[in-house]
Amino acid sequence: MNKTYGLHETCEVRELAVFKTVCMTKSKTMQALVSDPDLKHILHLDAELSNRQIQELSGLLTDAVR
Amino acid sequence: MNTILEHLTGMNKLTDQIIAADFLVSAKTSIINYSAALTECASAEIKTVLRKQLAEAIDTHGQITDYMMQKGLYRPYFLDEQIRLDLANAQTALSLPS
Amino acid sequence: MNGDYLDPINAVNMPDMADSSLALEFLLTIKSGVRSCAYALAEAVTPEVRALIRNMLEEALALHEETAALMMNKGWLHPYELGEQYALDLKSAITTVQIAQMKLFPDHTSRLGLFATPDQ
Amino acid sequence: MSTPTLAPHESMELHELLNFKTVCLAKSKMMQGLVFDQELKALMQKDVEQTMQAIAALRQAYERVPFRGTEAEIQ
Repeated sequence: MNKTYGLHETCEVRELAVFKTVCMTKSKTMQALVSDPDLKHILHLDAELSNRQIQELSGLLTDAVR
Repeated sequence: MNTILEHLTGMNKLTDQIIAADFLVSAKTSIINYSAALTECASAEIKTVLRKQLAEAIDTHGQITDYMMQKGLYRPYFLDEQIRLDLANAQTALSLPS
Repeated sequence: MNGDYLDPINAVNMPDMADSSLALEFLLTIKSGVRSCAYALAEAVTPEVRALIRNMLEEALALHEETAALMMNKGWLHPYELGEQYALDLKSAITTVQIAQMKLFPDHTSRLGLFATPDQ
Repeated sequence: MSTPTLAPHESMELHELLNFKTVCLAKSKMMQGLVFDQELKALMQKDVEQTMQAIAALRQAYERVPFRGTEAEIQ
């Protein structure tokens, strides 16, 4: 652990990354199960958004453990 | 999901609704999680990322609530109807073979 | 610290200690405000209510940032040096316990009857 | 406006927020008299002003909650 970020914020970011990962996995799998096209679209958008968000969070976490 | 299996389990009507409800719950939790995390952050860099993602989470929440209200899956203005809907869903879930 | 609350020795560093605990109180209140806003926003469906609470949440986060920055500047908050932070926490907890053990108020604090009660 | 009244749950949350803001306002106003640090006092004053605005906005939203008291109770 280096001193880039505080321990408290690193813990919070990790917590968010775990939560987001679960959400994205759900959005991705659920896409295959829904029949309504509108809902499918919302889930698809969320999966893409979460994809980017997780990359951002991972970036922060990589800095934190470097 | 396999259509035969869906009909067999009575899940066909439920899946979309359950998935949408699950998504709504996640969207609500998302807002709360991001806000709580933001109050623990001091670094500007982390804050910028989280602020942006919080705004996105709020937008996603708006999107799914609007969708569910439009489809009649979420009736926040009519609490008794909402409760009846929830009870019916709970019954269906209970009757699923485990 | 001795038990006599009128002893001037106890006034040494008093303003800074009072300010740091009041600032901490302020910060904790803002944090709980952020959480309340987040819970309310999760349940908001009417567009105007959503906009109103979102705005309040943004304001609370901005105020939190400013207060935390002020506290870090004054040395009342050390998020990056946990050792210092924990030492500070202990120090203020011990001081507060000492204050709590003093007798600060008269036994009888009901001031009923001392207020002007017109029209009676 | 499509719906004149607000939903029950959001109305409950508004009630929580209004009470919270009211207590905060009283606290921030009182604490200003106790602090020595002028910057901290300025922040608290800012909070007082923002909170008063928030309370005004919340009172406006209260006009539309589904379970309003009678006019006499509000006076």
